[in-house]
Amino acid sequence: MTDMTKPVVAPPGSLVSGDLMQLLYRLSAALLICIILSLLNDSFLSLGNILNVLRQASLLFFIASGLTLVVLTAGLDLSVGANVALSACLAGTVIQHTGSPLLGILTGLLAGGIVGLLNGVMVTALRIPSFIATYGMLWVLNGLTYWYMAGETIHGFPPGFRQIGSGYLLGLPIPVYLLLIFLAIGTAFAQRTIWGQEIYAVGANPVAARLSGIPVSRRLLLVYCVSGTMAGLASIIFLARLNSAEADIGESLTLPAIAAVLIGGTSLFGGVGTVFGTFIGALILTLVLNGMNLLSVNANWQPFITGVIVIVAVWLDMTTRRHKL
Amino acid sequence: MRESAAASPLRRIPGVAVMLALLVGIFGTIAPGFLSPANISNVLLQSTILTMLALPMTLIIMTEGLDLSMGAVVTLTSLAVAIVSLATGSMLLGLAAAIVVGTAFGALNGWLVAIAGIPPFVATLGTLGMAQGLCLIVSDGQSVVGIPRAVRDIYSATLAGLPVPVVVALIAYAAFHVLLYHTRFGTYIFALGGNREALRYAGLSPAKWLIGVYTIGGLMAGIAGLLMTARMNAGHPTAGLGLEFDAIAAVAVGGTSFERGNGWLFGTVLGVIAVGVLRNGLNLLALPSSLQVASVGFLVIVALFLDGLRSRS
Amino acid sequence: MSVAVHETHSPSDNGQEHRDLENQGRGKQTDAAVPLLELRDISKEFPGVKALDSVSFSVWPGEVHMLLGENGAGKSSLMKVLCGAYRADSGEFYYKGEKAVIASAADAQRLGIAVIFQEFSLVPYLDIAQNIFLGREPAGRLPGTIDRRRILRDAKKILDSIGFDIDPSIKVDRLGVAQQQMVEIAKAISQNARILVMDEPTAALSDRETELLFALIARLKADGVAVIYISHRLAEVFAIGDRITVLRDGRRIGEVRPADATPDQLVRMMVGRNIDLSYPRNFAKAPGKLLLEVKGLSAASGISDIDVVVRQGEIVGLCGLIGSGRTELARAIFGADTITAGEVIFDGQRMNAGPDQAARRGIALIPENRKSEGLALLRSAGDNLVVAALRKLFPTGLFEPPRAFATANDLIQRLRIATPSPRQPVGLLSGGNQQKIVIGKWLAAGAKLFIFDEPTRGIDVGAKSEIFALIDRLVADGAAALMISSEQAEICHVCDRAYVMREGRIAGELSRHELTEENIVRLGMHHA
Amino acid sequence: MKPYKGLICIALPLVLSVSLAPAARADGETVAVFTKNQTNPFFQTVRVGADLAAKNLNAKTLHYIPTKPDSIPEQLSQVEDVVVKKPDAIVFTPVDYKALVPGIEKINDAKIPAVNVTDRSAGGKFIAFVGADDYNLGLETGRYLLKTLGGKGSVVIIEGVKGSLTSVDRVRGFNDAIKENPGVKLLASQPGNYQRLQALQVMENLMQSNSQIDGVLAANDAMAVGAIEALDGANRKAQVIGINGTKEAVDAVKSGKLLATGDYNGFAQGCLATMIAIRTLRHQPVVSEIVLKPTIITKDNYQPFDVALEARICPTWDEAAKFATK
Repeated sequence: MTDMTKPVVAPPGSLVSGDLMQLLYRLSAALLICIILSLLNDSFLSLGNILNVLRQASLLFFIASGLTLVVLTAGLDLSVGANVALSACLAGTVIQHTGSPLLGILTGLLAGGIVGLLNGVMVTALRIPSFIATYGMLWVLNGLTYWYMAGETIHGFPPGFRQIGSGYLLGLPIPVYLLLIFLAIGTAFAQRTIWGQEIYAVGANPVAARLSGIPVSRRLLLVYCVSGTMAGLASIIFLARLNSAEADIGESLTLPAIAAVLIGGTSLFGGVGTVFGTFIGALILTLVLNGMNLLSVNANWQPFITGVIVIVAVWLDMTTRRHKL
Repeated sequence: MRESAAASPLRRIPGVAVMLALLVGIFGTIAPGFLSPANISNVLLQSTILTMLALPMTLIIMTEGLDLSMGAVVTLTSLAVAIVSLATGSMLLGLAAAIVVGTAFGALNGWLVAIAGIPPFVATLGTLGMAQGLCLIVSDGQSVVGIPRAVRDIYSATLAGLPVPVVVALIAYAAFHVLLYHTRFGTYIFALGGNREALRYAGLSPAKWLIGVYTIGGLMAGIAGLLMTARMNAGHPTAGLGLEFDAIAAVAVGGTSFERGNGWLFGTVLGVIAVGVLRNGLNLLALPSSLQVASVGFLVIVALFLDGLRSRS
Repeated sequence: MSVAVHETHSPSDNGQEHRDLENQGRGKQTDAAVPLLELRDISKEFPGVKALDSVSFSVWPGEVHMLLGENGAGKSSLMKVLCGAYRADSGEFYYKGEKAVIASAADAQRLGIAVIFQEFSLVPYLDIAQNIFLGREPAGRLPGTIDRRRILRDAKKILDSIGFDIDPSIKVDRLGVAQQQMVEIAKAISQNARILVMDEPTAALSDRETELLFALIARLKADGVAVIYISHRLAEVFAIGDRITVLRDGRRIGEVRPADATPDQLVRMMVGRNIDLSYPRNFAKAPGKLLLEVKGLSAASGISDIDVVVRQGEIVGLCGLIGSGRTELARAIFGADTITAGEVIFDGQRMNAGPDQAARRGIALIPENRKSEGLALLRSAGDNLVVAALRKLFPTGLFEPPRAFATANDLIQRLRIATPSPRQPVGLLSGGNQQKIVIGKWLAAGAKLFIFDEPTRGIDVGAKSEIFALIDRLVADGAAALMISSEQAEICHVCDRAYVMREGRIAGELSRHELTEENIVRLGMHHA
Repeated sequence: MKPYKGLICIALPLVLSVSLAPAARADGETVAVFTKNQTNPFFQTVRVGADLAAKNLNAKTLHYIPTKPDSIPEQLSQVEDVVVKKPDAIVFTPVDYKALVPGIEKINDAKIPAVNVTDRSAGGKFIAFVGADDYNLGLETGRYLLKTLGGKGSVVIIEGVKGSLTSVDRVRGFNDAIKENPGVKLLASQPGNYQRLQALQVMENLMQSNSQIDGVLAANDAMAVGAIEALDGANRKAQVIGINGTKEAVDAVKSGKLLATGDYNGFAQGCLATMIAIRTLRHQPVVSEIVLKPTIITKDNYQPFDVALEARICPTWDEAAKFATK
């Protein structure tokens, strides 16, 4: 516990309000960025742009939210991006062949879920560290996707389906509704179900959790499945958004998703973090990119700035959270 | 994680070695020209840059750390070599610049991890972004070419019949072996991962040595940057991206565990070569690239699975 | 002299006081007129807690100074101050009468102070020699390198000097707890420590190993080393202590020589109230129906052909030397280790589906190593208290914080757990309170059979009898307990029956009237 | 592209004759084809073209593609490995036109005849270069868009990967086309890295800061389509052009969503490069450079391009000779 890298924290388990402050810090950080941007560029505060940011954040959030649960168990899923790509391609094919969006959506979710399950099996049954297991999975998935797509593009989906990605309802983009829904579901799952509680417990100390009668392996499987399924969901939004599927859509998604989770204050040591935090993390990342586009900052700076934000965010975490022992 | 005793290197030797032997056996029989001297030197040559990164990565992982920034930093140092040697016409100045840049990033990583107390994954994920950004900014996305011949010759030249990069890699391995198993620093690296408190009680500052470990990582990235530039005879802003994961995979395949400072340096080298052999063999067989992609994943998973079996028995 | 006198003394008088006390007691070794190390009015405060309140304390060459006190009394804080891990807020140190400063581990080392913690400061994948000389490696020819031959030679010398015959090039992760402790001591000796601080050194040792340790301590005394020895086992205090200092709530209560004190007296000083050492236990009630039945059980962990039964209302002891398979049996019954043969029948049903099934059906395991296996130290007391009861409390699967909070609070009251609030991270609580939380977790879950593995390890007398009272209440209410303990006295006091294990098998069963320490030892011993 | 204008019918017999004629000669050569990645549809068209040409000439192809898209070290390794394997000839698209030069020199040292396709390498010896003129593609498609806009209005450019040869030249073409029309205002020029999603989000953001956008010049089709999705999402209209002439783009042109796409014609590039490689081996006359003339695929002429890749037909050598620029 005196190990600097593992601060004593009051975690967000149901009985602790300790992380409420953390969320407030983040919200205010996001607000600060908003204020700065609105001062620098008047078109920033336009309703259109805000919705725009939310919609772009939603894509990141769907992937990151599932990932949050994995990180809560002190694990990691590097395969989410590749998973999105494969799921999207499969779902896309199904929609084009059957013409039924519903079947396509089911395919996407199922494919994502199965990949997640395999990850879970590797981590629990084969006892491979999640970091490595999912890294291997990433290559396997890419291989499958490349082989399946053979450099082609699947494009052109029924308008009804594309509404999911680009449609509006009462002036709000549909992805934003989905974002809010899954934010609510995710938070409820983590904070208000015993499964959620057990996941926190597993993350905080797997051995103690097992000896407290928690089915650790099953919870881990669950967590990886959820992560995979959320990737599947994200793949659907992608399809509807881009109206096409390519083998390379996933590539650029994994690290930002992880960054969102970390900026959101979820600890890599497990047991600490919230889905809502991840949402704010995704929001902050998107805000910055959006701002840079609006201010037409040289795109070369984007990775640099993202990197700095990740470090600063987590560093603030550690300093504000660490007990003075 | 109750795999304490079994995690000892000795019992792990098979994990990766068996695998490598298997691959060599298979390709040796079915892949034309696989065992030809030219091809063998190819594999070794291609493995050098990764080796230069995987060695320090082993030490970093032994301290229960990670360096995700390595790939990006190598790219940056490679650009530094290109730009400086182009401007000054001197290969050595280029190398110096690369080493300065690399070491600086390594020290930054070390500082963030040891002093600021940021988890290694996060800290180096951040510096990964920073290095990548710098690559684009200094090169504006363009390759840097027209580098003095001297730089390029490093890659093509041979020394005592061995390609220079291979010699460099061998020296690096020897150096790391001595460092890890025969110096105080090496001893403290085991302690950093195995029991950090022990260092404190011994009146040593873990932070200081931890920074040292990451700095060495940066230093090696600097040297690898020279090889990279020499190989391409150019600096390119994306050349080395993703190498860090290859390095981590090699270390893991090589049987170094992510817990309690249990590392095996030679296993790492075997791991690197295994990955290299796999890619090379598949190329010789001219199998569909998609299959090659997947096979890398399988290699990693199977190797780790074998070690898992071993550590449980 | 009577303890009452001491309690009225002010620290400074005490300084005066025990000096002459020593002059009678010390005699042989050294004629130093001043203590080797003296602490005057040391205070250390943490947010909310006064860990040390102007504590004065001194140790002379060639004596074993016992440090007694309940958990949270300030023993470990005092130790951390001694070894420089903490910096005292106020107070002074005197080394051989000279004013000294202990601000860092380095300072402590310079003064020849070495601490042997319960959690060892060894590095698993370095060999014994490297561990002994960590940070003081003999330099080799090249700068930064280590002289391998010399480090091994020196290590061997040290190990021999403490009569520990082992190859110094063996990696520490291959050693058992006792051996690791020997290495720890060797390490301390190698720093030619003049003051050796031991924290519960026998906690994990078998009787034979303990004897070895005591022999070693005797040898160190003879060499004029001062030993500060922290223990909860009164027997030890009287066995090897030259002087006893008692702490309570961060204050020094008094100092006595074993000859002048009785166990009850010490206990009274420690807890400030009377505690009946023969833990209360009413055997009146006849055992109820069969609860646990273990038939021909064997497990990969090294136990074989075990037959055990436990009835409602019983406390059944499980004795034997360390490594005789007691913990392994407990884990196997709980489903934590894979069973290779035989069966476990609980409440009429066959158990075969791992810990979660066992917990659901009503078996509770209170593991020996509560920090690493019993609790999530980063999580709050409340979270830890309800974690095992989630399914029972919220059958719908929906988690209700208020209800969890109430449950936690109720348990905290019932078990008199000292924590500011259920929100307090468990890692910040004392050992006794942590143990209570592990037990409380299972009370919430409504367990019917409690398997205790060394329930009183590292727990002070006060908490001990509280816990035994608790166990008694449990079995009185129809539950049952299977209790592993290395303290035969405890077993004999509280158990209805006891099984004695040897080399992974049941060596025999002792009924209430056969249950004596002699019998336990006889059964547990290896026959030559 | 011109030969396709009604040529298919007569092309068929010619192709047959071409494919039969050399059958007499020693054949079955292997051609190693290097492309940049497995994800970009364009390179698939190159590969299909190469395969078809080889089939017609009774030769076979082996494909080498980096497992990490556009990875320089990997392509270098693949070159080294292939040199060991000694194929009869090589058709080569460098991942980076400068950084791969050492690889090409290795090929030269091994005396393996190589044809440079698509991206013109900055060094090394090649029998020939086959590619399209990125600058003119940009210029022509740009002109076409601006003509449609009536030479006025405000436009945005979405660039490809910064520093990549194709992107630089195409964007240069766009800009020159804009310069020709003083009435046209360039609002912004931002990189979408040839990525659909990035282009889409860049477009969304640009629409926030610019209330009126009449035209979008995208450096490839994927980004053009991404931009269209963004416009749809915001219920805004603008004329969009892309480059490459991928299947998807042709469909978009057909359905009127995309104004036009400049045909980069990877298929023909693949065909011709492979033909040149094989003809060299057979000591048949070859040309040292073929730069395909830019063809704009629009609503009026998309039909010949609206066929599955595999169903397309390689131009005959006689036609190919016509494109020879050197």
